[in-house]
Amino acid sequence: MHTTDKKLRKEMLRKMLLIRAFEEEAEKLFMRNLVHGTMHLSIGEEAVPVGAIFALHKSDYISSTHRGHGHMIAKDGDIKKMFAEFLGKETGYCHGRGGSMHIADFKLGNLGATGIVGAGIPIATGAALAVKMRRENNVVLCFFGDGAANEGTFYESLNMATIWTLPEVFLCENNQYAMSSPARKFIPTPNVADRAAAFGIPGVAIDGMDVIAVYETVKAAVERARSGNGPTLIEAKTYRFKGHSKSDKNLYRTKEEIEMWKKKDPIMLFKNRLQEIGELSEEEFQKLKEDIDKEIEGGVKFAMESPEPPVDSLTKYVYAEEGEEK
Amino acid sequence: MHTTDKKLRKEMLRKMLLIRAFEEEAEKLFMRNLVHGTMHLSIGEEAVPVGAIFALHKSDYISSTHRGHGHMIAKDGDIKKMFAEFLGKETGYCHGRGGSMHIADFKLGNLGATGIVGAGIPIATGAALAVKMRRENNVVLCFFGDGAANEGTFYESLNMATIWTLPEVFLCENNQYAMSSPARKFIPTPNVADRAAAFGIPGVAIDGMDVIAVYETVKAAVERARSGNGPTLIEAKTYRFKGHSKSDKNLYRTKEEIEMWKKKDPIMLFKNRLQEIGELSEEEFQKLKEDIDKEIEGGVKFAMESPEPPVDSLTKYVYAEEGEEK
Amino acid sequence: MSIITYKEAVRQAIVEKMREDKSVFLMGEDIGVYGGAFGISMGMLEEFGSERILETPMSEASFTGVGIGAAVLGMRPIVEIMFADFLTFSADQFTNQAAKLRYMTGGQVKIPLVIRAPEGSGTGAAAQHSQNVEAWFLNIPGIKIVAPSNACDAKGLLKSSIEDDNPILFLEHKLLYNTKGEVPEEEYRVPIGKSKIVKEGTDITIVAASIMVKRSLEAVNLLKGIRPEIIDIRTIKPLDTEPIIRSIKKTHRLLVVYEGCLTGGIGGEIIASIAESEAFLYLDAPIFRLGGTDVPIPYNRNLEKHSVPQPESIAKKITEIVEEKWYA
Amino acid sequence: MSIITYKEAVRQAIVEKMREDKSVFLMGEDIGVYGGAFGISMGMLEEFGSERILETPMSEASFTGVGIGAAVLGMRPIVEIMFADFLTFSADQFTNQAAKLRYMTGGQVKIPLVIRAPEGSGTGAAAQHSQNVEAWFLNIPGIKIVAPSNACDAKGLLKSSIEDDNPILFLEHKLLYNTKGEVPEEEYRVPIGKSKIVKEGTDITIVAASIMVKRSLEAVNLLKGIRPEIIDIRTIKPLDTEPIIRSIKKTHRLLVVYEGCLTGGIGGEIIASIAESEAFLYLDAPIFRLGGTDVPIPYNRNLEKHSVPQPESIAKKITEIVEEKWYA
Ligand SMILES: Cc1ncc(C[n+]2csc(CCOP(=O)(O)OP(=O)(O)O)c2C)c(N)n1
Ligand SMILES: Cc1ncc(C[n+]2csc(CCOP(=O)(O)OP(=O)(O)O)c2C)c(N)n1
Ligand SMILES: [Mg+2]
Ligand SMILES: [Mg+2]
Repeated sequence: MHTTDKKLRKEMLRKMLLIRAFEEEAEKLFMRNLVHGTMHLSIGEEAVPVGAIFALHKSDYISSTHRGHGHMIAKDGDIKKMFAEFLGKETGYCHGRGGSMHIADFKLGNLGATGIVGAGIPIATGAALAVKMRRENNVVLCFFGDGAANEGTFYESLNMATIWTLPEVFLCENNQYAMSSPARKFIPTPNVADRAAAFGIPGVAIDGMDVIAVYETVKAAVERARSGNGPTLIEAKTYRFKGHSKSDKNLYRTKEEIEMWKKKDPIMLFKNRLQEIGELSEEEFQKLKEDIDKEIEGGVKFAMESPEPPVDSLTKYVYAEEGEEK
Repeated sequence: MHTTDKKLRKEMLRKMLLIRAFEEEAEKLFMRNLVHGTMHLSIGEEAVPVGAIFALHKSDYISSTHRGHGHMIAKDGDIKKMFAEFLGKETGYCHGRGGSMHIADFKLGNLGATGIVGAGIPIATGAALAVKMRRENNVVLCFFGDGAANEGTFYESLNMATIWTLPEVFLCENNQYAMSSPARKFIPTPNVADRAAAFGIPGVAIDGMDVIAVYETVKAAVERARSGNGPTLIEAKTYRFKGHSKSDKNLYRTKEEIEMWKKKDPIMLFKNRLQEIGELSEEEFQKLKEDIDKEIEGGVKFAMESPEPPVDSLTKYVYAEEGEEK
Repeated sequence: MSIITYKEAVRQAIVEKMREDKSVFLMGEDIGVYGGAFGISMGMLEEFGSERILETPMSEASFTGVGIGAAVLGMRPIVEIMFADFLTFSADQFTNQAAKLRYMTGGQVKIPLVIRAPEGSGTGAAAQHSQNVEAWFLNIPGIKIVAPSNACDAKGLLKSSIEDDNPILFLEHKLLYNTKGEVPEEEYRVPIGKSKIVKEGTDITIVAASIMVKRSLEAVNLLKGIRPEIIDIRTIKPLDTEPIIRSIKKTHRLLVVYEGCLTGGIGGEIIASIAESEAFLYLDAPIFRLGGTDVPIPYNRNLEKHSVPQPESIAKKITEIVEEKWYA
Repeated sequence: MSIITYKEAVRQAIVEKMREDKSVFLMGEDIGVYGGAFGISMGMLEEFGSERILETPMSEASFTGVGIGAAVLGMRPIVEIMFADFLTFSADQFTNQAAKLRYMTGGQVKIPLVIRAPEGSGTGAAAQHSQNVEAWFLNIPGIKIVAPSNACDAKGLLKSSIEDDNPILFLEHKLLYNTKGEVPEEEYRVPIGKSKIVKEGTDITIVAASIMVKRSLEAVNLLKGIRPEIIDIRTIKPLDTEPIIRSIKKTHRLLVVYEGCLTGGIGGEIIASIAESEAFLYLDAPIFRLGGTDVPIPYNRNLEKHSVPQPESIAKKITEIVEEKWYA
């Protein structure tokens, strides 16, 4: 707690609320059949992206996942462009080409989300390599899930980041399931973080529902990486309140389990904490939410009123044309 | 030592001598340009296949590597068919289709050698799965190198063998190099065996130049696997006396290093040990070598006199034909 | 005859073969309680248990190899890859191991392995979850590739695939899963490597597979006075060209329709095998192909629809060919 | 002009680009003191150091991705895959990531990545170290595929590839490494996507790439009274068909020669793009292709030789076509 100040804490709360509100609205749009395809919500996991990304410099990079709305918003993504992308509009982050699963903003340092689980890890590692080669002072924060931790690319990348002492932090968002597959069944050790031992680097498992714990742990790892001491593997234990995606019937977990975890809602916990220490009045809180609701409203309106990409632009962006600007 | 009897020890020595003599002859054939393509010699590493495979039942399976001559011979492979395969003859193990890198004898339980490093590990794991599903009492011994230990398939397979408690033993032949790449540079921990910690299974690093140590360690792991307690990762530290393959100029290591390791020649060490305890007279030893030389001679003669596969049989064995026998 | 969905046909083939043959088992991600991403294995866990409905960690590269290893020892694994796009992970095990192990060892082993994967666009899942992969492994000897267009073929071909002693890639189309068709009540098989005339015609031969057979049939209703003959190849590899050659001798024109990207798609192989055959001598028009646009599948619904052949574009192409507006 | 080997040409292109552009670097297995499996990078470590001649662990799947990540941040990595056969490991990163990242993000990023890989048979390395992979990724939009047949093209095309802002698969042929050719002393480039007539002729158009250009040229000396026109496509994707079409209007016959397996090889794509073009109207013979046999490359020297086109078989095929012994 002492590593943060009041202003920062309030901004953390605001971002978590924004992510929550954003995804609740996204779900509504989905239910109204305005969103084509699938969508992966991170409701319940907001403390991880917020705590982690607040521990970065603006110029640092992140690599996201298929469940990446929180990452993009925590990295100051534009929710107008995000909503527009969900609706497949030309004004969306990817001009309607990518959709929910592929939101990226390279200017903000979000190197993007791949829909191929585990495939983003080597790419993040390559970004860290480039940072080191160009003597930049930045760090790459690589998000991935407990399921991704079983893909070969996870270990291979961790090994390369270690032997090359790259400025990278590997952050596993362990929400207990890979789709319907429980981590307790597919990860034989108590923690994903235990896998750090295979490479002799620090591995830390923390409470991913505690935004301050995430912030402090990632901050230490980022400093370690930035000062040239190589990567750290962090596992944030969290939980996905909603189904994996639209097709999920939640047959693989009990209502009790979900309820149990909802008691640890990271936003509720943090709000209470701030109220206990008298940093947040109910009025301030309501005000925060109202402002956010307005922002959401504006974002949806922008998306709704935006044009679709013209059909004759179908093949635009397949290849980088000669001399064209990035 | 006490876990073996005199007869077994003598047979171990004989097999190591046979592997050594076989590969020295193979190299001669290669120098005489009788062998098309490349060849990977395991001279200096004989204690690993012999110690390990002697710890198996005849009905147990092994999966081999591109450096697999020792594995095949230790599993009682027919050196006639091996020499014939090197010369690309119809009488070879693979009817001249595979060559040195792909020698297999499924009847003897050698599930074959893949030239794709690391690719044999999941296949061995699948064999272990089949063994378990069919309630066989067998174990699968999976050989691979220190280089292979950096392929994603290594970790993925170890994880599956662990969560499914498969009857499998993972045996890393760490000969210090993957081609020219030193394990000390590409494996950040002291031992490959340390990677077992990522899956919470036993990991043991041993002296791979000591055939008895290999035998005893593998025997324990095999018993563990056979009794349904799952896999073990064993790392046998050994050394390749010859170059990686024909194209190797040995620029990546010093003469001193090679000489230092040659002082630990597993055959010499074991021979001396048997002589010290008065189990082996110089005469017996010479007799052993003479018999082996005859065997080698016969093998080469057989290979030389064998016919080439007819050109019109080029596409034979691409597909399994209906009703045809395996 | 009973009328069932393509999805149910796939399910029945698996269940019936698993009841009949203890060596058959299904492995893949989330195929247990979840029933698989597309619900194919719904209920199988209850009947067969967690050993024969084997749920795997997210390790496609290796669990494909695990299937191969089990096949080497005589099991008959069915490996489900959740989306065909992820076959990139299976690439080494499928093409360098499964396809070659038998040949490299001089016929010592058989690999009775089936890899099932749902392919295709139209679900708004964007570039990494929508690819048609029929041509991806066409250049690899030692394997077979099957892509059924209807429920009856799906069941009959999947059973034949499970009984085949070679590695087979069995491609199911996501948009066909809920389409219905007539399926015999009694035991039957559809042979691998046999194409089929699904509509007799006189003016042009249309060759297609999977969803494009359905769209080509739909295109017929949009045609004016043109009667195409439509051939469903059903098996991509090995390709059965005889019926195509016979048909061209009658229609004198050929159009190959496929969902995959135009360049390097299955059209090339089909056209080349016809262009070198005696059918060439019967052609009254250049040989045309209508494939997907060379673009990663876009997310936007409208762009996505326009990126692959639709009944309208197929009908338009057929008309242009028959009316000899070849290079208009 | 100076006469150098194909191998030296590749080496020079890399070295000269690395001297000129700090963002260019080479990564791969055993490329340091060992100089790479085929000696391409011999001596580079001394000049550029271990950061720009970056030796990787045996983790092809991921270090291909590392190259992509570095390219995303503006570096220009050259990733060496020791044998083209191992591209199976790079498949996901190359086809699902590198090829699509730009499109999926609406043009936000460029991937200036070159993957270099030696391909081809004739070295006795058997099925897993001898494949011709020119057709493997032909169906993937967003990438380019280059396969030079001589030293001059190798150097000029590799420089163009390193300067290109898209992911490129650069295929070097093992049997060409020691072949010599004339190379300009001065700076030059060979443009990607331009095929070239390497021998003028009148009787038949031969289309080939890489080693098959050399073998086709050798085949000419075995012909009696037949004068083929030989076109080196040089770039497999995008394919430059114009010169082929023009040539056919002159020769009225086409034969495509390629080393990869016949089925699903590059011949299909080339033939399909010709069969739908106006060149079709000028053909006096069916379109033929001579590819490798559909078999994993065998180890035995003699079987191996017979599994892919050789000057003799090429000459024989040419003669059959021109003498109209089409279906003899
Ligand atoms: C290589 C690959 N395999 C399977 C899938 C299908 N899939 C999408 S998300 C997912 C679960 C991922 O689990 P995890 O990494 O824990 O992330 P989470 O969804 O829990 O956030 C699966 C199986 C995929 N997209 N990519
Ligand atoms: C996937 C793959 N990458 C690279 C190679 C080239 N290669 C063959 S053996 C070898 C080194 C393997 O090292 P290790 O596993 O330690 O076995 P060793 O050769 O030392 O016995 C390499 C790089 C290969 N055959 N397969
Ligand atoms: Mg998860
Ligand atoms: Mg080694």
